This record gives sequence, structure tokens and C-alpha cells, in this order.
Amino acid sequence: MRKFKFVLILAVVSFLTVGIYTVFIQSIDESDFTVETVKGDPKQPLVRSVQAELYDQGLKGVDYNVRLDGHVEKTKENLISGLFESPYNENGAPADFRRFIRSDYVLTLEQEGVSYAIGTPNNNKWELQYWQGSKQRVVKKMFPAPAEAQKLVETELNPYRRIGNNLYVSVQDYQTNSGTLLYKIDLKNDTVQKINLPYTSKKEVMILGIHDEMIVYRTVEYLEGSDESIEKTYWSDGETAQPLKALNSIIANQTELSEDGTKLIMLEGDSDQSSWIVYDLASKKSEKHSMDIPLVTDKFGLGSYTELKDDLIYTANRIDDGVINIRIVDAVSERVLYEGNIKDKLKRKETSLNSLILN
Amino acid sequence: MQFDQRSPVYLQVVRWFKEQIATEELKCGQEIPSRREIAAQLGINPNTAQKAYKEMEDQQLITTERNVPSKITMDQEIVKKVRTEMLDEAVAQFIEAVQAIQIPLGEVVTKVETMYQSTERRKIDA
Amino acid sequence: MLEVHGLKKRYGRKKSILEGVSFSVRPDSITCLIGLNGEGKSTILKAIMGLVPVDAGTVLVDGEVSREKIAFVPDLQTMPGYMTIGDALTYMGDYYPDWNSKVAEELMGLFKLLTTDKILELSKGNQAKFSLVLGFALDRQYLLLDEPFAGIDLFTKEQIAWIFSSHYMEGRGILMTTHEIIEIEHLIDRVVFLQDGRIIDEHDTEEMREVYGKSVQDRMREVYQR
Amino acid sequence: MKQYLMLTNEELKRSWKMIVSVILAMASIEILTIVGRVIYHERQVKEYMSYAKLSESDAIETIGELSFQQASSYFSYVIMIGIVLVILYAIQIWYRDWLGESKYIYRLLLLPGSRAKIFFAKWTSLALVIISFIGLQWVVIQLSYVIFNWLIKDDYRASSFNMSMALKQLYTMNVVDLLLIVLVSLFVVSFLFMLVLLERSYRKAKGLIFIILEVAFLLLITVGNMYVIEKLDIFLSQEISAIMVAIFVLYFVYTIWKSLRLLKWKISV
Repeated sequence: MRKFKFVLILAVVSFLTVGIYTVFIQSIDESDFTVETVKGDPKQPLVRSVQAELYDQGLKGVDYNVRLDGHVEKTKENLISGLFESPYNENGAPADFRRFIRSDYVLTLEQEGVSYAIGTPNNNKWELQYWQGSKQRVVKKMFPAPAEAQKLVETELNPYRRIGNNLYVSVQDYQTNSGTLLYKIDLKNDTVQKINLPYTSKKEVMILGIHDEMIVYRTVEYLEGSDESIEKTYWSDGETAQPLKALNSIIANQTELSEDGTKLIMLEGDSDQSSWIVYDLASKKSEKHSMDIPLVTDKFGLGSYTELKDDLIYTANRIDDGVINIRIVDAVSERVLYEGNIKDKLKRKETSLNSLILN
Repeated sequence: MQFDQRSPVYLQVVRWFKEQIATEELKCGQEIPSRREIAAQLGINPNTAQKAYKEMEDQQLITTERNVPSKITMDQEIVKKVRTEMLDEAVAQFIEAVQAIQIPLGEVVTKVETMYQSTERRKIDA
Repeated sequence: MLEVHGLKKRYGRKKSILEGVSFSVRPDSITCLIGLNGEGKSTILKAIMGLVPVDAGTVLVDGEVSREKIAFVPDLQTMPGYMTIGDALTYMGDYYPDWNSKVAEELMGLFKLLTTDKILELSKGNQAKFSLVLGFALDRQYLLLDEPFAGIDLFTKEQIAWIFSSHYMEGRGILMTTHEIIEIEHLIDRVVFLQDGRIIDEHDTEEMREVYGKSVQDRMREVYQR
Repeated sequence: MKQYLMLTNEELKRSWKMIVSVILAMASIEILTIVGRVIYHERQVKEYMSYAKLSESDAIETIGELSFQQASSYFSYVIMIGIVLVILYAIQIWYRDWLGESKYIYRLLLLPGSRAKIFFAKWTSLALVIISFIGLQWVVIQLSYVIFNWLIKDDYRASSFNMSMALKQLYTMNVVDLLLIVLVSLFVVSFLFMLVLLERSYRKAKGLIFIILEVAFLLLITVGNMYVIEKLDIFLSQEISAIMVAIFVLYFVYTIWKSLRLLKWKISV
């Protein structure tokens, strides 16, 4: 043994000290989440589709996805699993579909469990693929690019929404920002039809909502040589467009057309209150709503998250060490459909909210 | 033992043995050291010792049976022959040296006699 | 038979040190590789031992390419400095299956070396003796000695020279390099002369003496005068 | 196997004093910085109290409590020095055999059996040193935390145990990461060994050229490959990671294979 004295000493030192380190790692207690329902039925589909993405910023940086039914999923573990973790929108998709959506010129839309991906490699051919989550089949369609779209330098196709059999796609030349075109792709008989949006030439266009062929959109015009921009909102049926002057002055983080297509919901972001405006397209009247939200922000910063989707306002806020309040409010009726608290038994600052995932 | 680098070492060893035989330091039938011992004693390479012993066997100076130490020959004739051989060699060298300086024979002989007697007397006194 | 065939070695572009060296070393004999300083004598020994890469040439021992039967005594200290002689002997025992610790002890006694001496504190003479112990205590048929007497006083040289006439020589083929030959000329069986990276002459010493009456020193003068 | 372990032991025995002294030096420096920071913070609070005529709690309010994270902020520099020393050791462990008073390289190359054991002996000693450094560094962190808690006044202290960002890179609280870190450092050691052996085989100018070629080869592989993946643009992220890991493993094996080949055919005393 004397012949291996130093090897043994260092081997034992290594083994012991790494052992101490491993024991220490095991001793760090990890977050354990329970969900306490304050109001509303957690079984509702809209609640089941909500996931809170929480980060443990303490020693053992682990990420958690907590569903409101109490199911917890630990995501990032270590360097290696980080390497081989598939991006969130790809998991389970067939390989060639994942390869298609990976390329730079393709953008995707997730809607009701179906992933739509559309892109144009060289401006003259549009390629659309969509994949139903459960089925392994991928539908592939190729369209010749419409003449007007081909004239743009570098087109980017952005799938906005599918209504019935029509997939609405906005086409923008992101090199020169010279105007946005809107097209409707009929998935049944494979036709591409241009939708005329008045007052949009040479402007950047954001679609706010589409309902029975009625489109609400906002135009952004950048003044030469300055970074100010003029924003105008319009309501159009594809031929004529009605300017909604009252909305031009409102600065909203998110704006969406209500499901029934009659109202425009504009969510204003401010810290301690969640407030939003409902604008009735027909009567042109707007109602202001606001609701207090319990909130604690401190040096960890990340304290709150709000999102407007399908006429519902989802908010998540950190109200105490290791406690995240989730609330779902109907934008129009201001009724709280669901409220719950995700509680971490560790009750510490390091448990922080990153975002909500609504799918 | 000092060696002359210009004549074969193994022959010098043989000569060394012959002198001892001639002066009867090594008597007939007397055992002589093994090859290994002689090499160490004279500081020569064992190969050379081996070669010297083989030469002596060829000249029948010694006899060797299997793993028994070699012995000086019992044959008196060979011993006598060795003595005369040694004498002839010494005298031949002496003559060669004396002729080189052209001294007449008579003078040489008387010189040898006187010198020989005086060394003998000195040996008895010591 | 230890055979060296066509050893070639070049340092950098211009200076080539070995230009196709070939000679052989018979077992049971002491062969001496003679060459003036810087002629590449020790490079040949190092090449045989694989301590130096060669551009061409092979070394065969009884027909095989393997060094298991060759021991090497370099002309410098190879054991880590902090070691005592005792440590070094244990070290050799640990790594060499054919290490003969009995012979090692005998030689240690004969050379009057102490196992407690620190190697780096040994005199030049004792270091040379100790290197010889490391070489001779390996039961290997061939032994390469690089300048065993270089820079050693006359008295220690004699203490060392006796080993060449001792029984430790039996069955062994020695290849030794040296450039001053006087004290040990009578011990050498065969001489190989090296010049400009090539073997220029080779002869059996006793034969040279018997036939031409020339000592190795005479031959050296003749060979290097050409 | 036994000989390889004995050789490793020999390598460690030769640099034992150095290893122990470096570990002790690093540990004591780190502990000194902890003590220093606590004392400095205390003095800062005292001075501010007397200067602004405030109560202790108000002074702390403005100056802020001292967390262990802040107190141990110098650890990362000491670790950096440790890394540099290990890199130097990876080079010195070879060169000492050529350049020391005794030419141990002769003895190593003359040892019976394959020369691979020389490479792996030195490699294992580096591995053991690296793992011990990392392990002992963790122990020193825990020790410093104890000293920190013992030394600092309670109301001066920010409570929970936490480490600076730099330390968190090394101690990611996950053993797999630790293995990965050790693996990567062993790759670096093996790469350094290859470069040293290149120099020792081809010496000075020629050696330098080969080293530059080897580094260029590495760059070619990594950057070249990144460029190809980028250009092809058909790979999924997992596939890219798989390719990267494959390249790493292949190149790692290459450095070992190349070193052993140099050691066998090209090395020179």
C-alpha cells in the first residue's frame, strides 16, 4: 500500500469532499407547490389550460411548470439535459415538421392544439404545414406567391389566426417596412385571397381582430427622420374602412377583438392595478375597467404577469414569499372566473414567477 | 598486471604462466585457478582468460577434465622445453639489443659473468 | 546477436548525425564504439534504446525487434532527485520483472555504496558506479554503457574497471562508447570506429595485435588521420 | 495496471509539497478575505454611525447588511489563480522530466511495457489534483460560512447562504454538472499534454509549427463545423447538440491517441 500512498490520499480527499458536496446538494430542499383555489372551479377548461412558469433562483436553479390542478413539472435540470431539451413548441412533433419550423424564414401559430407554420424561402412560393397535436400526420400545402407579394424584397409571412377554414396571414417586407398585406388562405379548396385593407400602403399593420369578415387593425406610420410614429385604428369590411379616432390616443399593451366581434378589448399595463378598456364598435363608447391586484415586488423584480386572450384577462402576481396569486377575469363582465394561490412550502423570495403559459 | 597493448593479451597471459612453470612456482600437477578467478586476478576479460587456457591446453602445458580445476602438466619434458624456450627467448632479445650497439662477443660474455655473479651475491645477502 | 542496420538520423535540415550506421554486437564480448566528441556515439545508443526517433534503420536482437534483452546505462542521472539509492533500487524492483536484487546487493557492497545516500548528493564517481549497478542488476543479455568512465578520477576508474573482468560479465554482450581508451584497452574484444555518422572501420582487438601488432590506440591514429 | 498506479504515485510524490502548499495558501487567503470583509463592514458601519450620528440600525439600513455572497466575492479570483496553477502544473509535470537535475524521462521511456502508462499516470495525477481542488474548495466555502456566521454580529448579517454568480458556475448544485466540469478540464489537460509532447518530439521551431497546426485544426473543426451547421440550416437543436458532443468526444479521443502515438514513436530525450 505504501506504493500508492499519495494516490490513495488524494483519492480519499476527492471522494470525501465531493461526497460532502453531494450531501449538501441533497440537503437543499426543493420547492413543493400546492394550489389553493380561492374562487371558481379549477376543472373549467380555461383554467386547465393555464401553466405558471416559476423559477427557483436560490442555490439550485430549477424551473417549474405548475398547473392549477397541482401537477408540477420540473424542467431544467443540468447542463446536459439543458442541451438536449427540445424547445417548448417542438415537443412531440414529427421530425420533418420540426425541421420545417426551425428554419429562419418560417413563423408558427398555436391555436386549439394545432400548430400552423408558414414561410417562403424565395418570395415566389409559399409553403404551409400544419400538425394536429394528437395525430402524427402533417398537412403540407404549397401555393404560388401572389403577384403583389412577390414584388416585396424580403417577405415574412405571419400566420395570424384561423377562423373556420380560413387561415389569415399577414405579409410584411421586414427589410424596407413598406406596407403590410393581408391574405386569407382557404384550407379546404386551397385558394389564396387578398384582403384589401384601406389606408395601409407604406405602413406597418397590426391585426387586432377578425370576425365574420370584419377586420379591426392598427396602422403605424414612422415619420421620416424621427422615431415617433402615428398610430391609427380602423374597422374594415375588406372594401371600406371606418377610422376609430377615439382609440388612437389609447396606449395599450394588448388589444384584441372580442369573440363575438362586437367589442375591442385593450389591456393597459401598469404595475399595481390591472386596468383595461372595452370599446363597443357599434356604439363607439368605451368603458374603463380596473381591478386592484395584491402585489409584492422587491429586488427580485419579477412580480407580475398579465395576458389577454379570448376575452379573458389572466393575471399572475407574487403576493408573498413563495405565494403566487393567479386570477382569470372576464374582460367584458369584469367577473372573476377563477382565483387561486400557488403556494411553495419553502415560503422564500427566491421562488419567482417568470410567466404564464396558455395553450 | 600491466599489459603491452601491441601484443595479444591472451599470449601475455600464457607467457605469465610459462614464467611460473619455468621458475617452478607452479609445480607439476599443481592446480591452477579457474578461468573466472584468473580473469579477476589479472584484471582481464573472461574471454581472454578462456582463450589463454585453450592455448595452454593446445601447448599441453595444462590438462583440464570436466568441472575439475585445470592442473599443470606432469610431463617433465614439457616443463624442460618451457625453460629452454624461455631462456632462448630472453637471450635472443638480449643479443638483438647488444648487436644493435656492436659490442664484440668477448666483452659481452665477461660483462654477463660479472653482472650475473654480483646479482646472485646480492640475492643471498637480502 | 544484437544487430544495428542502416541507422539514419538528421537534426533539422542541414546537420545529419547518422548516415546509415550498421554494426553488430556478439553476446559474451565487449564491443567498444569509438568516435571523437560529438560524432553521435551516444545518439546511436539512444537510438537502439528507442530514446531518440530515427529517420531510418532497424535494431534486431536475435532476429526480433524488441528491447527486452537490452539494458542501458546512460551517462547522466535518471532517477528523480529526491530519491535515495534505496528508493531507486525498490523502484527498479517495482517496474522491472527481470530485476535481480541479489546481484544489486552484491554490487552495492563491492562498490561500497550506501542505500541511504541521496542520489543527487553522490560524487561523480559514485553516480557512475550506481548507474552501473542499475544496468548490471538487470538479467539482460545485452548492456549498453554510455561513456562509463567519462570525467572520473583514475582511482574510481580502476574500481569500476574490475567489473569487466568479473563473473558478472559472463553471457553478456557489452556495447560501450568512449573516446579515451587507454586504461581499458586490454579488456575490449572488438572495436568499431565511427566518423561523420558512418562506421569507417571495425576489427577484433586480439587479432589486430596478433596479426599487425597494433594496439587500438595505433589504429585510432591511423583511422582518424585518413 | 499496478505499474500505472505506482507511476501516478511517483508523479504525485514529486509534487506533493507543491500541491499541499497551494491548497493551504488558497484556503488561508480565502478565509482571510472573509475575515477582512466582515471587519471592514463592521468598521464601515461604526464610522458611518459616528459620522452621521445615527443609531446602529439606521446605519445598517443605509449601508446594508453583509451577505456571505458579498463576503466571499474574492473566492472566484482565488479559484482563477488555482486554475492557472493547474494549467502550469499540467505543463510542468512533463518538462520537469527533461529539465530537472536528473533526466527522469530516460527512466520513464526505458520502463518495460507500453509507454501509455506514462501518459495516463500524469493524466490521473492531474485528475486527482483537479477533483481534490474542487472538493476542498467546497469544504473551504462551508468552513468560511461557519467562520462568517461566527464572526459577524447577528443584525449585521443577511441571513441565507448564497454564493456569488461566479461560484455558482462551478458549484451548480448538481453532480452531473460537476462531472461535466471535471471531464472538460481533463480534456484541456489532455490537449495540453498533446501540445507539450508535440514540442518535446519536434523541438523548438518545428515543434511550435506543429502546435500552431494542431490549434488551427481544433479551430477548423469547431468554427468550421458551426459554419456548416449554420449554412445547412436543417438541423434540429438536439441534433446540433448531439453533433457538438460527438465532435467533443472524437477530438478528446484524438488528443489521447495522438499523444500516445507521439510518446511511442516521435518523443526524444
